[in-house]
Amino acid sequence: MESILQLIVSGVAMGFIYALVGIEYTLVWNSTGLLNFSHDKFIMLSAYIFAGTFVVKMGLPPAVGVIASLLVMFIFGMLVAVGIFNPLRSMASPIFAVMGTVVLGRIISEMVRLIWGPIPFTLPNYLTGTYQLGNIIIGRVNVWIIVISSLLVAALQIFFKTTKTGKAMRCVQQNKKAATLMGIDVSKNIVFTIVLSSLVCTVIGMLVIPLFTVDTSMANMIGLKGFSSGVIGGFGYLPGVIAGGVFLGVLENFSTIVLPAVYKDCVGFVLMIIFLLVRPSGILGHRKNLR
Amino acid sequence: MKTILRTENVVKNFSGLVAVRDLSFEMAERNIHALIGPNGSGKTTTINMITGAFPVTSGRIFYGDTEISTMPTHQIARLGIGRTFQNLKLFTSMTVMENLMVGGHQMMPSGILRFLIDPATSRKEEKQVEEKAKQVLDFIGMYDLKDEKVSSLPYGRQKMTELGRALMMDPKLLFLDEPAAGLNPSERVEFVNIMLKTFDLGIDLFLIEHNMDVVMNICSRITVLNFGAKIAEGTPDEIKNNDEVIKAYLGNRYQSEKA
Amino acid sequence: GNSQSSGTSGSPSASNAAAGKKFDGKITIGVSAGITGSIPMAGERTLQGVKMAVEEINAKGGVLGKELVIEVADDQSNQSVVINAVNKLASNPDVVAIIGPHLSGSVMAASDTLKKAKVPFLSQGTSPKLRTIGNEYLFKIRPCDAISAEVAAKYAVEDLGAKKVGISYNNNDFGVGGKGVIEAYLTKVGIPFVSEGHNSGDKDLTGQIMKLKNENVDAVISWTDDAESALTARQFYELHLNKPVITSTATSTKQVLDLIDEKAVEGFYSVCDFVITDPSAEVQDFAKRFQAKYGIAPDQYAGNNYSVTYLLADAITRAGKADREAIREALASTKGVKGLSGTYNADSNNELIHECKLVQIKSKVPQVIKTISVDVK
Amino acid sequence: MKKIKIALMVLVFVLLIAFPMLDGNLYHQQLMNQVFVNIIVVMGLNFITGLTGQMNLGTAGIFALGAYASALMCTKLHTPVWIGFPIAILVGFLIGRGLGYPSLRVKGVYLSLTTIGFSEVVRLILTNAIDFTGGSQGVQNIPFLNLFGFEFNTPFKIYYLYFGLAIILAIAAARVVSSKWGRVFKAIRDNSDAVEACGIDVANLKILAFTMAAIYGCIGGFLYTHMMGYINPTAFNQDLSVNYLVMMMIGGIGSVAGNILGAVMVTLLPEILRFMQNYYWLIFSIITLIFAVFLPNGIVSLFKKSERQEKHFNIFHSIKKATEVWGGRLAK
Amino acid sequence: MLKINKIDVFYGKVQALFDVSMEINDKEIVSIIGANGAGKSTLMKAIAGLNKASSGSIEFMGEEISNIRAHKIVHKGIVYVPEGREVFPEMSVLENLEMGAFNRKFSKTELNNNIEESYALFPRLKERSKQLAGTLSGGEQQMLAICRGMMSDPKLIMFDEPSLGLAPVTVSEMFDAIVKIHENRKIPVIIVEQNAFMAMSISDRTYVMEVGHMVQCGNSQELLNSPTIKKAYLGG
Ligand SMILES: Nc1ncnc2c1ncn2[C@@H]1O[C@H](COP(=O)(O)OP(=O)(O)OP(=O)(O)O)[C@@H](O)[C@H]1O
Ligand SMILES: Nc1ncnc2c1ncn2[C@@H]1O[C@H](COP(=O)(O)OP(=O)(O)OP(=O)(O)O)[C@@H](O)[C@H]1O
Ligand SMILES: [Mg+2]
Ligand SMILES: [Mg+2]
Repeated sequence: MESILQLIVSGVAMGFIYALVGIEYTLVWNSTGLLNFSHDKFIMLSAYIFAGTFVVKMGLPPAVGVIASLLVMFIFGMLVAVGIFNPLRSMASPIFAVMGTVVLGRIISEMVRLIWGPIPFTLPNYLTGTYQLGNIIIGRVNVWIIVISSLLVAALQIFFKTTKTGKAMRCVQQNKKAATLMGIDVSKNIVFTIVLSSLVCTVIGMLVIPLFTVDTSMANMIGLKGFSSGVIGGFGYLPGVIAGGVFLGVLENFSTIVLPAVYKDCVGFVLMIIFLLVRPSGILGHRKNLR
Repeated sequence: MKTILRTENVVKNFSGLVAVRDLSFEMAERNIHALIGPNGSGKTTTINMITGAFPVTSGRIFYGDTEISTMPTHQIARLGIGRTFQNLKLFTSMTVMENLMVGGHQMMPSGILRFLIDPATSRKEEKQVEEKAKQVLDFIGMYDLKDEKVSSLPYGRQKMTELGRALMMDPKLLFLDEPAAGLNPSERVEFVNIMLKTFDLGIDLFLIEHNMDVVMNICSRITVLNFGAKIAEGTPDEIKNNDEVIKAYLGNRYQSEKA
Repeated sequence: GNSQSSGTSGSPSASNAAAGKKFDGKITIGVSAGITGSIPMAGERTLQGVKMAVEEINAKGGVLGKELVIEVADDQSNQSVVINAVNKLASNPDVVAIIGPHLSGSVMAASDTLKKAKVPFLSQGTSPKLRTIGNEYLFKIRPCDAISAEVAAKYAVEDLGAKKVGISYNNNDFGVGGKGVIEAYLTKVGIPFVSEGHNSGDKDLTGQIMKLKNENVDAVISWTDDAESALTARQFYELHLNKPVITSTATSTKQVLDLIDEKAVEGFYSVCDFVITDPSAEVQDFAKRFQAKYGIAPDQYAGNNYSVTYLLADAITRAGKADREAIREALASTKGVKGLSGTYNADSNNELIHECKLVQIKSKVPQVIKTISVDVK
Repeated sequence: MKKIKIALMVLVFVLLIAFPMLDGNLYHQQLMNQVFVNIIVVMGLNFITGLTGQMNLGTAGIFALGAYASALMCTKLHTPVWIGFPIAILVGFLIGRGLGYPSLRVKGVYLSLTTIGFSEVVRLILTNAIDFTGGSQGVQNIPFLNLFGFEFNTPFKIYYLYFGLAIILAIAAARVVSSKWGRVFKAIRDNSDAVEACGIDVANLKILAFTMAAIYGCIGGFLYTHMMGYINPTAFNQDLSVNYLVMMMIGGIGSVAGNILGAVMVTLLPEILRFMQNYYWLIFSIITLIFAVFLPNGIVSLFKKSERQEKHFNIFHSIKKATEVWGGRLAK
Repeated sequence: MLKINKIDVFYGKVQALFDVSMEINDKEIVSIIGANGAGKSTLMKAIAGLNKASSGSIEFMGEEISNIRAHKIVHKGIVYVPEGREVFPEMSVLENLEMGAFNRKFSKTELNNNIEESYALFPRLKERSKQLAGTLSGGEQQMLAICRGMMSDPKLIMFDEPSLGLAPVTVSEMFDAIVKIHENRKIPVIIVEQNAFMAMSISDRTYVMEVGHMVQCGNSQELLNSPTIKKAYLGG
């Protein structure tokens, strides 16, 4: 019993990380119709900027580092959007956009290796420690993650549903020409989206440091799991992403009871395929046309 | 007179919204039949159900004696039912000729293995279909444009290309969804001529059209829909003077114009 | 060709110019390392170790009066790329021997090519599988897992008195190889065990740990790579798996210890070969010089590859000529050459090191408890 | 113009025949063999992603299954090596059916995510089903290909075999691309509803495209396995799938010549750039990105440029002519 | 109000407009007619900024706009209702209408007034206000596109084939509506139409285009009676 509870708690904790990643790509998807296959690298890059440069090298207090990293990633997002995403999105085939993001990811990881070196590191005493309830243990950082991702989803949901910019982003995804004719600056909107996604990645990158340590492949796995959780939650539907992430996290952990633990990763992918084929509306049953 | 197309109590329900209700009608062979009705009255939906693009919610559809209401689109098409679309659905990355060749794809029966092993046969097939495509292009007056990308053609030519593509399958029955929309009066005359020539080839036509000049002049029978239900059926003269149709669809101005 | 290789060894030539010596030609050794790819750190450290040794050797007059130069090929730690890397090196007739590739999987992939090209190569691969590939050109410079994993298992049973052992392994060539050895030993001595695997890159081991907890094991052997070792230690601690833990080399290296809270690794045992707290004068001296040169502490990639560069130089000297076949023979007859992780003695498997150390982590410092050697067959 | 083209092709062909005799460097030969394998895989991918427009990110999975099928057959069951070839085709056929099915239900990114899932599951199963696949330690001692007692055991011999196969498969692919199949695949990409309305079974064709992709992919895997002699699951990762897409994109989507150029470039460029040492992979990635952004029609478009410009003028003239014709008809 | 001076427009290397000039005065309805491919839409797009004129000038209320990006032109008050509807398929009818007012900072009541006005024009839209626009029938989408264009109280509105796909009764309603809009708001309207008769009946002046050239311009009533126009564009 105790171990089941622990599995649930850890699963939920992990699930929220998946959800955070899912949120990020849902964001990009909802407003550009692109999938950012380099988001794991964005996450990794921001962890390096925050931990490697601001905290370790410059010795800034983490709070200041957070702001500085958000700033740097803001600019980075802007550059990437203007230089790469905007040209790619207007190309004939979506293959270009996908490939462009993947190649961008490779470039980021090579740059990181060359700039910060290949040695993994972490920040001692940064969001470490655990809370204990009876025999059930949860990391302090996990609590942070749960709180922040919930707030983020709520904020983004309000943003998309109620603000003009949010709506404009949805328009841009659905019909760029018509969006222009409504007076929406399509390019600026895409830049804005990528910047926003880059900021969400920064938040993720800074939050997972105590759990993942900082290295060039730190986010590879959550990159893909984020896709799964998005699909399970109903593609493009923000509240669903959290449900999907948590569902995936818990189910993965439960799978270790019946299957060898090495099959844990399979669970996510098999689940993703099943949902795509059988229940594309996701676990919350959000209706959306498949395109 | 033989019936070529018959629907029995066809219903289409889009999660609560009934787009077509209890529609029964018959279309006789060697006929140009029109389906008219206000916007959103379910005309396109009806064609979509007949051609298999949407499944019917209930009811049955017969093509001759064959029930087609449960068949997949491509099988229905193979029975000899061609169509054009209200919003153009062309292969935009291809030339006019290639668009037509896709329309004639079914005329080339050899499978991929046969194709790889026996190039001569497939080359012969291809030649035949190409010949046919040229005839069709000539027929629709677009031979000169055969090597142009369809996406760079004006709207009218694109519509014509769609018609040509449908003709490539040698259909017996052709559905045209608003063929004259977007054409100016003289182009319309040209299109109508081509439609009549098509009819003379032995192809029955079923058309949806909002242009009453076209409908009233070439159709022998008209079915009128309103809110998904049939409200009238008859010859152009009957329809022209049907008060309900005038009220729901034609409007008084049309009446006065004609008067 | 050669012009590139001198580029990589620019500094050695500089230092020998300072020493005012004239070399009579060059001897090229190839290095196949994962500089990019999934474990770039290993590649960088390997290169640092080799370069440092090459500089020192050249400063002392080179080998056979010739200058030692290296030609580096990135193998991305990926089996397909490894083939290109070693092929590139082997197809250069100047390359007389190759250091690397590092991973056992890469060695398997490269083995045939190098065997055909008759190039001796020295790898850090430790998988027992390497014993079965029958390539006389392959030399293994670290203790085979058949040795070190057994040391871990033996220690758990004999010294820690475990009645039931948990095994936590990485599901890759390295972890699975080690796990096989441990399981075989425990079966032999009749001690029950539970094995729980994880995949490289996993970030949460709760499932595995809860199983180990529920099975009430007395000790855990963790056979996994750097990042996963850090994760294992942290989660064992957080989930209160308060049992003695014996790990593979990872937890004895500084870069892994840096990733873990002091409390989480306190008392861990680690089976290793090169360790910077090795009290021997050679190791201490090397560690100091390495730290001075690169500003970081050396790890086993650096230490072992530094050491093996000397071994290779020694073999070339013993062969008397820079010839692939002659060097292979010299390497195969290595006897009693001192290195940083023990004495190199070639056995019939071309394994060169037959001893390992057991260390315990105290306040993040690995303390050597004992050195275990096995007989050279 | 056409004559020059043919002459050029003959020249390249002769050079390729002579290459291993002129250049005895095993590394170069081995690289060329990899190029041939990659060409085959990319030409397959071209059917499904290039022509039909179905985003397939599961090439690594296809490739891996082709590789493992043959490797396991001849190491575990000790079947003759050549059997791997028909087996690869069979496996490809089965995968094509299996992978084609989801493509009937989902499109675009949804499909690419499904194929990613497929490929990851394949990799994880190959890693974890240790008793069957050897797990992460892989399959070793895979024999070389042999035919009628002749063993293809050096890069030199392999070169001619793979070169020949690549040519045969390229001719087949080029024929398919320029035939009614290629045309109808492209039509599906443009508008699958309309294809259905032409009486064509789109489901069948999508599966056909997937099947051909998978067969080419599995043949590639088969050739790879007998060239390497050792395989393990780590190489068959997402990066590999992406690499094949990059090859297709850089060469020119939809064209066999483009596939070939792309495979050549993406396989050889990093090797050529090795002299840049620490920076080579970065430079390579940047070059790829530059190609994607500035040469969206691929390397082939460089050769086609002049043609296309001519065509633009043609369009205008023929439209004008046609309009005149129409006007003339109206006048009478 | 709008003054187009000798513009050329190219698609790639193909020239679609040659030296086209045109003028629209305050409070005027102008119709443009011409065969398929004559370049009517191209001209509209050039005004809306979707195509760029390679030479010549476009002045709106005295300001040169030919080099301003499309979305900025909307902010200047020029609204283009494109051919082919171009609705936002995955947004509801209501949301589509709201997006029509994107470039304006309207209060809730102003917005609602405009929406109500649209609904009054085409009651069908009110019935379907929650339906996703992508699932509307062709004609319904056309109604939506027209109303969406009106949402931002433009200073100049251009309709590209607004009657396309509308039922006859709706066509006359729509033209009535355009006249009404014009009278209520006192804004100039440009209509590109294949239904030349209708367009010319409600417009003050008419321009005629042929193969990229502006060939004729004049009082609509006069042109309506011109035999050549009758022959070529009125099917008479
Ligand atoms: N994107 C494009 N690329 C190339 N040529 C184009 C493009 N769009 C239009 N054209 C060409 O420019 C010319 C003018 O087209 P335009 O769409 O302006 O005509 P139109 O008068 O609006 O006709 P319609 O009545 O069909 O709408 C035509 O010859 C057309 O083929
Ligand atoms: N997928 C769908 N989901 C919901 N409602 C739909 C869907 N498709 C069509 N409808 C609705 O069904 C009704 C009938 O649509 P249909 O397209 O058949 O009209 P139509 O008679 O062709 O009109 P038009 O003349 O405007 O083209 C419309 O009110 C439309 O909004
Ligand atoms: Mg319709
Ligand atoms: Mg137009």
